[in-house]
Amino acid sequence: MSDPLDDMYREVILDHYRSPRGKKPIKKKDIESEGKNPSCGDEIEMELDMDNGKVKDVHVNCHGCAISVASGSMLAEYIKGKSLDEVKKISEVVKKMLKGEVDNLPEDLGDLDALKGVRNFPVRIKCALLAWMTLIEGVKNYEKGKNHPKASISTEDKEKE
Amino acid sequence: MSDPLDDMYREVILDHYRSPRGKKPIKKKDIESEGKNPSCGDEIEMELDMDNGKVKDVHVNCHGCAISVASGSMLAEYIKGKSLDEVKKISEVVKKMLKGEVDNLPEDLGDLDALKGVRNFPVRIKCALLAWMTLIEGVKNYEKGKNHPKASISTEDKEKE
Amino acid sequence: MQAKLNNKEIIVKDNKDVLDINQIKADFPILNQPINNHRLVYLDNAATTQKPKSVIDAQNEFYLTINANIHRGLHTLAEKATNAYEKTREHVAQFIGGVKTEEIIFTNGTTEAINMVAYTWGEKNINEGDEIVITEMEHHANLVPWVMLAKKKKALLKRIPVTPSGYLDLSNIDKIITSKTKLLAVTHMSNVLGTINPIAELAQLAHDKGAIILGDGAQAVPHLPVDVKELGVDFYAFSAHKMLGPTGVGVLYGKKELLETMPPFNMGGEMIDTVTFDNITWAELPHKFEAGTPNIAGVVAFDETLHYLEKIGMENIRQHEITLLDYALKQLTQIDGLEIQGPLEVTNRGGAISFTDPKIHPHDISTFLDSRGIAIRAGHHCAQPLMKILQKVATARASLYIYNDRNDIDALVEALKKMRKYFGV
Amino acid sequence: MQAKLNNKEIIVKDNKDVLDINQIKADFPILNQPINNHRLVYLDNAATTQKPKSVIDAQNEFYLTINANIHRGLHTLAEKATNAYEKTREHVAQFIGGVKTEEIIFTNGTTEAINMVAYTWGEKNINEGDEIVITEMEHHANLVPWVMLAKKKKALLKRIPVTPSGYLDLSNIDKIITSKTKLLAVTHMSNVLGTINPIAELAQLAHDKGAIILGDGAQAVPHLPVDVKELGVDFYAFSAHKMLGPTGVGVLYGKKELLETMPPFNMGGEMIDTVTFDNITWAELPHKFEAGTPNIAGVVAFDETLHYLEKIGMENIRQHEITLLDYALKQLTQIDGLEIQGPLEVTNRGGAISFTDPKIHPHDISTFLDSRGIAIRAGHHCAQPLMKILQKVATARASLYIYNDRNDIDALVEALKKMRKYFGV
Ligand SMILES: Cc1ncc(COP(=O)(O)O)c(C=O)c1O
Ligand SMILES: Cc1ncc(COP(=O)(O)O)c(C=O)c1O
Repeated sequence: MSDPLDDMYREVILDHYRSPRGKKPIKKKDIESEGKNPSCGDEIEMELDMDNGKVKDVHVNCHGCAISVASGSMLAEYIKGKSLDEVKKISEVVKKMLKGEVDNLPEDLGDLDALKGVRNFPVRIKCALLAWMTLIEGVKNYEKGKNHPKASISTEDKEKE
Repeated sequence: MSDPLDDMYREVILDHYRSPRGKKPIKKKDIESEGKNPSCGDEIEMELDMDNGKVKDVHVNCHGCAISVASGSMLAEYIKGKSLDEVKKISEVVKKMLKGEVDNLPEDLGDLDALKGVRNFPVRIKCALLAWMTLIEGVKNYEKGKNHPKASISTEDKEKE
Repeated sequence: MQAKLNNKEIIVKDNKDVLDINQIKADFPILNQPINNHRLVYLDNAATTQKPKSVIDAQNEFYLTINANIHRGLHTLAEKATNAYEKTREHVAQFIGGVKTEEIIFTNGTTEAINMVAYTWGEKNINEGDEIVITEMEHHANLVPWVMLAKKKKALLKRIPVTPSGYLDLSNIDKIITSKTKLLAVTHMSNVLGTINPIAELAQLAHDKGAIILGDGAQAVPHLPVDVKELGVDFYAFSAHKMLGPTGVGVLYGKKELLETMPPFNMGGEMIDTVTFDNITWAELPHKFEAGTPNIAGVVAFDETLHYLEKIGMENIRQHEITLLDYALKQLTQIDGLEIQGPLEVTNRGGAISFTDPKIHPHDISTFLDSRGIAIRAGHHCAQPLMKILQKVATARASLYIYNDRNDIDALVEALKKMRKYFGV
Repeated sequence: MQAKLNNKEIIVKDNKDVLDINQIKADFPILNQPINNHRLVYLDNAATTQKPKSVIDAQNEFYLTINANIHRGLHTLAEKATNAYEKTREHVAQFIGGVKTEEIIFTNGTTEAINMVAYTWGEKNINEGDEIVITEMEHHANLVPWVMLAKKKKALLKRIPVTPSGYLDLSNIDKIITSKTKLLAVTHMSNVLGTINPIAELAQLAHDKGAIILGDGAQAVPHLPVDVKELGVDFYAFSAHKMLGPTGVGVLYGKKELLETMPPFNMGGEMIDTVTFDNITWAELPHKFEAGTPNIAGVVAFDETLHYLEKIGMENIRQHEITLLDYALKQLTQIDGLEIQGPLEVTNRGGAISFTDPKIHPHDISTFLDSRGIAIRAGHHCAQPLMKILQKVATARASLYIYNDRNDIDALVEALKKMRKYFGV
């Protein structure tokens, strides 16, 4: 347990990586967003089916490393059924945790807690962030109104970070 | 006598510097040449009155440091009365000596011998060379025929050096 | 022992060094060597400065412990090297007044920094009929790029003249900076005259006409506390090697709004986002302007340079130089035949002192002084147009820094006094 | 103990190191440290190399004894510094085959060197309808400048394809290099695939059509004996930091006839002859292309770098890498699931080995290896178009140099063997 590597690649992370959730395409796409991590080549596509202010279904398609895939998979699992406010709140919490701005997740958030280990690998934080930033951008776009094009984000965009 | 400075600024050099020879303008200008040392700002103008293959009179006007002025003054004194072949020969000899390619002047050349001390100050060699390169360029130009414009040279011209 | 200073108040102290020069000299091993059998008196600081042991050690330390290429690596050394490099960027941003880190671009010197602006902002924004304003006291680095850009774009190059006492002549400034002016490029401190120019005032004048202003800080940042926000400059350039730092490191500060609209300069790795054979998108600031592998070790050592300067304090450095300059000018002006170029009021100038002797060429002055161990510079100091205005082919220049003291000035003065006799003029 | 080699004969030695690696390792103090509780195994040499103590010391020595600005100074330190700087130029000219010293221009790296050619030769010589030929395996440094120049000038950018086994596909070269071609820009050795390209042959093809050729030698000069005259290149660029030298130093070799016709790049001090406000004449080669204060300390230390390489011998270095590469490839190809990119014939390639695992992302490979002390690089290696052609988002890359030995390869292989198990794929 002294190997920080095991702290990042926890079993739950590797499990999400090996069998990512949210793989199934969805029909109704109220929120569409894509993200990339140009220095790594990680790419993610994300679609949300909204119903009555809640996330009815999520589709996440991520090409990237174990961390970015696992992070996207956990996201898909977690936000299903949550209200838009809850989604926004958790996204900010995860972002803050990954950037080391808060120490612990406020409540028991299940698998998401496992992302903490990434903080010891600063260059990999971007990978874990990618899915959450893509989600935030998609929600922002959605809130601006229906006619916005698909949201998109790059982890090297300082302003959007 | 252990100060190499005194070896460069010999009394004879300082004497030429204080009262440069060849200051008097001449009328007949068969050879005209100008030279400059851009990094130092040294500038020289030189005119030769040729008579029957020999240098009848010389005018040298040099703005620059003690070394370049003294070198131009010695040149003026030395070449007066010499044939073009002698002039060319001595120019090459002085050039070689200053560049350290020959150790001593071949014959007794009077004041010119004093230029040897400059070799211990590599950055000042250009100053001593200026007059001689200007002379060589003027002679070259003269030998190409009458209709050439005034010769000119810069000590930073690698090709002409 | 460092004197406490009233903030920004300028005091000429008559009999006391502001800094503990012996302690400072001990930090610079190079000064402790004989040159031509004399103690080295290094007075060529406007050309480049010496480096304290701690800066040399910081560069070593980088190579001996964390050397790796930056930004793209995921391994331990690459991460450490990247952090060290970016730490310097944050430090520089603080050092010049607390600007955004992405407004700091590392170059290999002032010259490259200014050329970068000419090739990017200038290429894009200067059009036929526009006007670029410079001054008569610019270094070639802040002159040649603008002469050439003006030529290429058929823009007009105008210049602010220099008064006989070495100041910018602002009496006709309304005719010089006009609504056609797009850029004012001006040195913060002259490397020949020492003059400190009123950058904040000039920035206001430029902005009033809708122009931007670039400050050449090569001689200012090493010697004065500089706050680019207070100055109000849009671009500002300086070199590490003139402020105790390594060679091959420079800084371009640029306002984010401007940098964002500019095309990139050099192209290659690190400065792109995506690349195909047909289309390229650029990386975010500051990376857009830093193509290829930079001088990593140099930038990392520059961090220690800033620490060193901060430890002494830029206010103290300025105070020390004023005091020493006052001492020097008082004596130099007494020497028979010596002419001083530039302002004589120490509070308006830095420690670059140009002088000439009508009977002795600056090269002979320099060679003579060198034989006494005194390093000064002689020549046109990369300011040929200014030389013409001063009606000199060249000047001799002694320039001060933190490790110089009264003994150094005394050595210079004593040698100069003997010089005319030596040359017999 | 250095083996004698038959000139240029290539021998794969099975059981014996060509170089005395223990002795060499001792010259690199950085290698003697633990990383994540393991011995550091540095295999990121294509990104940057480590520096021997003698090179670090040479840079110190400069700062501690002769630091001064160059070219314009008449004092003792300035003269020594200038001589040391110019000595490196002569050394570089010898090192790459005995060219003229004025054909060697110091830059801050390969990237700047290539951009210099684009901004000067390219700006002047590329016109609408002209063709620029590159290859599909170029580093962004030898790609982005040409993509942008072609766009700006409405020239056509054509490319030589890469075969599935990692070689340039020259089968249609007659259609690619034509009488419209003005420039062929090609890497001597690929930083991703390791492929060594037939530069001499390509130079011939280019010259036959009246085009010139620029060789990107960033990966070749550190690893092969290079003679630019034998290669027949018109321009050739490389970086000191990839060949045991300091960061912030690069070289552009250019044929004198070409350099002479080119306008300057950056403008400022040192590169001018005379300057007025209206008119400027340029200094002679090589100074025309070296504006401002260069990385003096870096260039001076680069001289010692070349001495170090020469002492070992470039032929021996090549032989050592072939032998080690052969050892590495034999084992890496045995590892379950691992795919090697690039040629497998060791005599046609250098020591940059890219590999992928279909189930494990290169970043995870790199992080995993780093936890075992092994530094490799993962990513697009500044060759995004090549990644697309290889149909990879990224690769992992281990790259060799003189201080690597079989222990290093064994450590890599052993870790890779454990990797799939670790990730449970
Ligand atoms: C083939 C090739 N060309 C050019 C470069 C750029 O070199 P530098 O970053 O030193 O400018 C590199 C370095 O990664 C390279 O491998
Ligand atoms: C006022 C001024 N500007 C620009 C420069 C050029 O600086 P660098 O040679 O470091 O590029 C200098 C250095 O001499 C200078 O004094």
